[in-house]
Amino acid sequence: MSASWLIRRILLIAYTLLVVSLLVFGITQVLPADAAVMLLGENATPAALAAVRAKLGLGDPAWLQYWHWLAALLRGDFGMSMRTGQPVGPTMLVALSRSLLLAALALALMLVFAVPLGLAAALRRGKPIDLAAGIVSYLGVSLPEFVTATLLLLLLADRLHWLPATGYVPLTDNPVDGLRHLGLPVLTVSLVLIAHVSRMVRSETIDVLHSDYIRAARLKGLSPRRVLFGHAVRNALLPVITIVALDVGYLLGGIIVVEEIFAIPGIGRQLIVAIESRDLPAIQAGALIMAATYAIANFLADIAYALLDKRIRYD
Amino acid sequence: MTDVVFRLLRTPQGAMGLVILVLIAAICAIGPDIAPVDPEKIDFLGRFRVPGAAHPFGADQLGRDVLSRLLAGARTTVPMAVAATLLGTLSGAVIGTVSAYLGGRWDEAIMRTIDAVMAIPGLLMALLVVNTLGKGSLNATLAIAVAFAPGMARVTRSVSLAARRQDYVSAAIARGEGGAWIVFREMLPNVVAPVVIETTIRVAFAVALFATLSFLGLGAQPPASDWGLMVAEARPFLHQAPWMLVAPGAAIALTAIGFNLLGDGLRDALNPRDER
Amino acid sequence: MIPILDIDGYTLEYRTRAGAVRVLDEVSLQIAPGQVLGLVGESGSGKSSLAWAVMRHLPGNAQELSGAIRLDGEDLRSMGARQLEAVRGRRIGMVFQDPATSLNPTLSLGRQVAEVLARHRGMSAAAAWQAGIEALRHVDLRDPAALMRRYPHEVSGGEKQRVIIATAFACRPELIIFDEPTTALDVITGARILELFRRLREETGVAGLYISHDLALVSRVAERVAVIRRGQVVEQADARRIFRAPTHDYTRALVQAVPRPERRLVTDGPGGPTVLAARGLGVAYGRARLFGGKPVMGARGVDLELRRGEILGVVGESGSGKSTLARAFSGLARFTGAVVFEGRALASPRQMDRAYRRAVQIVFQHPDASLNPRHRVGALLARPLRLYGGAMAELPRLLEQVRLPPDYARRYPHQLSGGEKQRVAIARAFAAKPALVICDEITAPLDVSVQAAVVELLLELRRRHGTAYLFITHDLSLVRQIAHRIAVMRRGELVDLLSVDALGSEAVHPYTRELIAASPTPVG
Amino acid sequence: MIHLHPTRRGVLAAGAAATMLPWAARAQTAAPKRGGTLRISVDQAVGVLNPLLTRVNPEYLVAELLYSGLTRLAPDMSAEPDLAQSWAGNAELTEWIFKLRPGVTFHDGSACTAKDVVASFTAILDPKTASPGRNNVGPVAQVTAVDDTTVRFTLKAAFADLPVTLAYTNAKIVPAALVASGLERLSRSAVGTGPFKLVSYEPDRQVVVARNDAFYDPARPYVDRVEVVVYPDATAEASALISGDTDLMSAAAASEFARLSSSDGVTALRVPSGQFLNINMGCDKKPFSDVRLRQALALTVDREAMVGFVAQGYGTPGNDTPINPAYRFYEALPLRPAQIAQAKTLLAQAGFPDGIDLTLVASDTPATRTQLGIAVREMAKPAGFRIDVQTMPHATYLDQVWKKGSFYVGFYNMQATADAIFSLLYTSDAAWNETRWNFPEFDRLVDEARVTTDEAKRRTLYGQAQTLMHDQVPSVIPVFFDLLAAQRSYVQGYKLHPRGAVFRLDWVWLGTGAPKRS
Repeated sequence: MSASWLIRRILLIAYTLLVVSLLVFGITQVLPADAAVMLLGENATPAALAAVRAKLGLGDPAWLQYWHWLAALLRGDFGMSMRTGQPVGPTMLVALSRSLLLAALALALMLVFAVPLGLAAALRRGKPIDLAAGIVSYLGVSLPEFVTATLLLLLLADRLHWLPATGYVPLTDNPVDGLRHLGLPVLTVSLVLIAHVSRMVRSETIDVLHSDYIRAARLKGLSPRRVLFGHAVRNALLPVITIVALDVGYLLGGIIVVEEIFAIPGIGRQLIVAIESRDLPAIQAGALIMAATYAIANFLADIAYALLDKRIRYD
Repeated sequence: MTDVVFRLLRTPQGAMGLVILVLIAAICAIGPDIAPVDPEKIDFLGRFRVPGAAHPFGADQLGRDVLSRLLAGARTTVPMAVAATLLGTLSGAVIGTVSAYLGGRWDEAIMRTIDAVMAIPGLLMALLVVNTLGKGSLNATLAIAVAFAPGMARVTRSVSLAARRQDYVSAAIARGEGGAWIVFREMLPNVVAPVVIETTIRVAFAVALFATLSFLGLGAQPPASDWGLMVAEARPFLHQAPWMLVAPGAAIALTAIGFNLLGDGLRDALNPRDER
Repeated sequence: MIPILDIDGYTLEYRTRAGAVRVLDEVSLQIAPGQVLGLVGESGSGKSSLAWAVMRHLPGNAQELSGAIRLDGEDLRSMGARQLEAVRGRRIGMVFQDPATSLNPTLSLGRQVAEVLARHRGMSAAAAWQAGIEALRHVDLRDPAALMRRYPHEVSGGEKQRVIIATAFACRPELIIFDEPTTALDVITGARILELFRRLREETGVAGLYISHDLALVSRVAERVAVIRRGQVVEQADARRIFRAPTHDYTRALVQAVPRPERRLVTDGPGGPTVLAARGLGVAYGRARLFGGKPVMGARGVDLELRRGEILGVVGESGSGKSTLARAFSGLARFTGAVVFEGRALASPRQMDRAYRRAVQIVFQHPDASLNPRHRVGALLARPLRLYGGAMAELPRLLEQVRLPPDYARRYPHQLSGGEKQRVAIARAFAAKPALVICDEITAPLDVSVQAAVVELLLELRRRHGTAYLFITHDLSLVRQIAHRIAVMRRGELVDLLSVDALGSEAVHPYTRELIAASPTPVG
Repeated sequence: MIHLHPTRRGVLAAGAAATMLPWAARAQTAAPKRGGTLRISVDQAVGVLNPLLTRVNPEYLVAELLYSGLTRLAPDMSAEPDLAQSWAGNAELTEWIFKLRPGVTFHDGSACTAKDVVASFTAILDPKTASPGRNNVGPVAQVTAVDDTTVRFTLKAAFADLPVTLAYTNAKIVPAALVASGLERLSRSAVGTGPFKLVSYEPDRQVVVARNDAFYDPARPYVDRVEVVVYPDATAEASALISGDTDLMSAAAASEFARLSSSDGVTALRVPSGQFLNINMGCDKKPFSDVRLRQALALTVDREAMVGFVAQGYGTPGNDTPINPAYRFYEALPLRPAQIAQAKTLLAQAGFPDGIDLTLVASDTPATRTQLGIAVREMAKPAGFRIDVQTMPHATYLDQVWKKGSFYVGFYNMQATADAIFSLLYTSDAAWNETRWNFPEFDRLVDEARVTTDEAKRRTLYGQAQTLMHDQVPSVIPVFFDLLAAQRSYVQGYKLHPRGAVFRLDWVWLGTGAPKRS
């Protein structure tokens, strides 16, 4: 990992954000109806609309609005929400921190289940456990999250009363209650991830188990256990890092639905509300922060990969 | 072509996937005609009717026959998902192939931009597009296509680059073949297989994504009998009439599984060197 | 005396969808203590299956029908998994074909050496590490302590193979199985590995089973040689004798096929006008990137020329730039300097017109890659005819010319054997009626007997059409049989360009001399 | 000058003291217990904190906790004292005097006087503020302070309902100093005179308020703290109440009501309301300018069935007027039955013997708009109506269709008075003249009723107005919704208010069995 690689990688993130900012700004410009209409709702009179539009700066030409927005952005100012009148940046970042907590827990849960499941399926290829894992993962990737979320809610909250149905309690308020409230959303999100990643682990493991060096390790007289855990698992899991980083994109998307259902005030729900209410600064900030999260996650994955896999050298 | 089907049938996943999809295709073709009742006919007394002789899959909140809606809805649900995927694939494939063909700085610039676009989660992209264009199946199709295109561009580019590096392409260049021949006759036939496989699997995602858009109120609009919309409409009545959700949910899952299986089967069947 | 390894009437089949395939048929072999047995066969002969059978590492569809495999009198076949673990690596060591894939890329070399010692000799981790350093030192690796901490991708192929050998010898086994240990290595590196093996053998007196497709090489390392064909051992004899007096027809054909520098296959001299020349040719590789990136040199300052009907051999290790040269000549790489064709100096691939493309044809190393898998043979051959003019009616003749039946035109490449595929590639090159054919390692993936036939075919085509060849290879013995002149490349530069007769003289570059010394020539 | 207290019984009296309110006395069977935390769930974000700008029920709820108005709306839709202790109008009903409660302070400790009332109403009436209250507080021309505790409202026209319309959700009193500085502060913090003070505000998650010890009524509020939590998913929200995570849900979806009713420890709440869905037709343009076409459509609708389809049975049939039994001046006309044959005839007479193709626009919020569209489409089919239902996002609907379109689904909360709903939607000068019906006779009836104080006479006038609407059908009003909610059984003193936008949580207390919440 050379300094020039790092610089290039950071430039790429900047480029990503520039493209995303242009794209999102462009889309927000052509969204039908504007924030003034949504703000005033059924009480909008032309005079009131004009007043609000002037206050929100919606009258300026698009390029000027973009420039003002970008300039403010570089100063760390994302603007004010048209809906609530609160500064968008802090709101979105707080929301992001909640989504990231949800995502991190889901990833952790995914690793706990997906890896053993994938390994077991690979080792017992064609056996009942492999088939069962296959069916589960087909279902996992096929069912939309809102269906899995509903089924889980029905089972774990309504029938068994194991987990609270909805709501969000900050961990700082009450860690136990906070975690319990995250239970259902984390399960929902991780289910899809488990389905996807366990398949990847399975196929990677099968590939690795067929490799020459695993054969060589076996022929050195190492026990099957040692071959598996000393040689195979590590190599099978390395490519999964990249997959997981790419899944962050899915994760952030899937979180949108899950946050809506389980009332997690994360960035996904902020975005839905922002889009519905045409809260342009919030849409722009939210999308940009999501894209930045994705880009940074991939950057970190690259670094992690390089640290764990000695073959990779970035220069 | 026939030998591909033959080989496909010999892989267990391919055979199963094909059977499921042929069934679904048949429903798409004749579903509306064999629907026992008008799928939009409302029936005040029949609301939330439990599955039984009159309604094999029960009735919904307006007393409409779930089975009939399911049969009629196949014609919009599945072709829409396929169309969205094809559209996304096609545009992605064009971008990817062009990028791979141009190479050099152009390739770099295109791919970096594609990477940047991919940083916006697919669902968010779809949400933005649908809100811009207005709701409805057609716009949802476009939105999903837009959400799929960058990923497909990436896949196509990488297989195109792999194909471009093959010696048969070198041989063609050394022979003095024109660009069109190289792209269409040498590269494309070898690029198609992986792209087809990827496309097949993405149809499954598209079905789920459509349903999610419908859940968020942005996909197909009532009174359409689109499966995703049926699931979305059934969700509030889950405690009251679970069959409303079970039938279309199972149909979506089955379709998605069918396409997934077919994709996995094709992966094996479309490998020309794997002749055993 | 009990043989170390005693294979007795061993028969093995693989169950496939098409039915049972017999891989080994009543094979009986003995290796006495301290003896090395060479097992020679072409691809598909069953030689590797035999090694897996000895290691008790057979695929799931294998079925052992009869016979016994005894190690020092103990029947390996009746051993349980636990017992076998104690045999593998401890009593039988194994060295594999490709050192690049046989070492776990994510573990340090030291760990991979030390784990065997810890496993079989019950050493503590620290002691195993120390013993590992000693083991590496013993195989002539420099600074073994530092090497232990490095990863496979950080060392050369030769070093990797030495590490594997050190691992195989670490537990002082009774038997070592070598499965083509030098095939994936450069000639010079391979020769040094063989030397190492010879030395270790002398020191430890270990018995060995040496598997190879290369009869010449085997005859230099083994006392006895067994020739295996389609699962049957057709001849087994003393290494010297098998070369001088092969008894079986197949053995005889194999011996015949081994290239011998002293047996020239081309007798006429080069003549006629210059077909193609390179003037200060250089090629740079590199990827254009949005943010940074710099080019790498593939070849530089190469001057050479080819006359009509001349065979110019180009030798050098992998990465020496010999294939780069081929890519420049066939317009696949941008170059500096000039390619001179029919008196015109061409400065870039763009200037290579149709006449040039027709005159200069290339055949690639792997026919699997160079024949588009989605086109039928007929379509593949028809293309140059369409491009450069020629009647479709020529198709059967083109196939017949490379000794393939005309109905092959309807087949897809994957329905052909490796040798047949390479013939199709050659036929395609000759469909253009070229003045020069660039052969880029075209015999490397082929079995010896097939290789000989392909070379013979090339020479016949040359006789018929007066074609010149730029013959790129790592096989010095082969090139000495057919080339008029030899170009030696090293690190992108042409270090020697001399007549084949001058190879033995004192005036050659030291590197060339090293190459000659490393080339395996059969004993006898 | 007469004193007016417009209750259903039409008692003419000065406003009673707050502690003697009839409803409050009725609701309490045991002595209220003080203390505890009430957790109430709402289904939408509390996006707007500024009480002059609130637009949706959760925002009204929070505004009500933090602010007071001059009057507040009792469950029987009468005005009861809030900051104003008593009021009186002049004989012509063009001028009203409100006497303020003395010694009231804002949350920041400053005194609340007539000056603040004047400033608040000036802001509400200023178009630049864009307060929804501007159209709804009545025909107020000017507000002046007579002295520190007396405010005079001068009206543009005679108006009998002013004390009720002043209880409008946006008519809250804020400090004059904040009005002068531009009201910006009120979008982040709250300075009111309400029963609770703002503790924390997070628009999309939770709003927490704590007891205001300086509230003008020393007895109320009963609970120490209220947490308003935002649960946008109806199923999850109901599950949270059932599991005891919340104490009260402000509104329950019809699809969850049966489940809530049958759950242990949960009391489901239901009250008939004037909330309705309608199909608006542009009466100013073809084809809906033809009354026969409108009548034909009205005749296709099976109203009893519609209650089932759209309200899941939790509602009452509508008779094409916005007034139902929940209003004081309801006129019981015979319910219009579905008569397809007659509808066909009318349609033919209107010039469409072969049927007619129409596009009915429905916004996506709430989803019942679309349900209504689909049901009407099917019901009208046999009569020759071929209706295409087009759903669109609410923002787009507001921007492009609402008040402009000629065939779309409307949705309205109950208003406090008949006049409010008529002059909001159906008179020629209506704030939201959706149908452009512009019927002079109707305008005259409504105007006359507005200045009439005689109860019986008003009833006659409003009855005539309803009959007129029923015959003319400017919009098809097929169904009224019951308001649905649910609470844990230990919650005491909560009564579901038919207006929908009124909650009165200061009357709520926690009985035995309530969980301890910290």
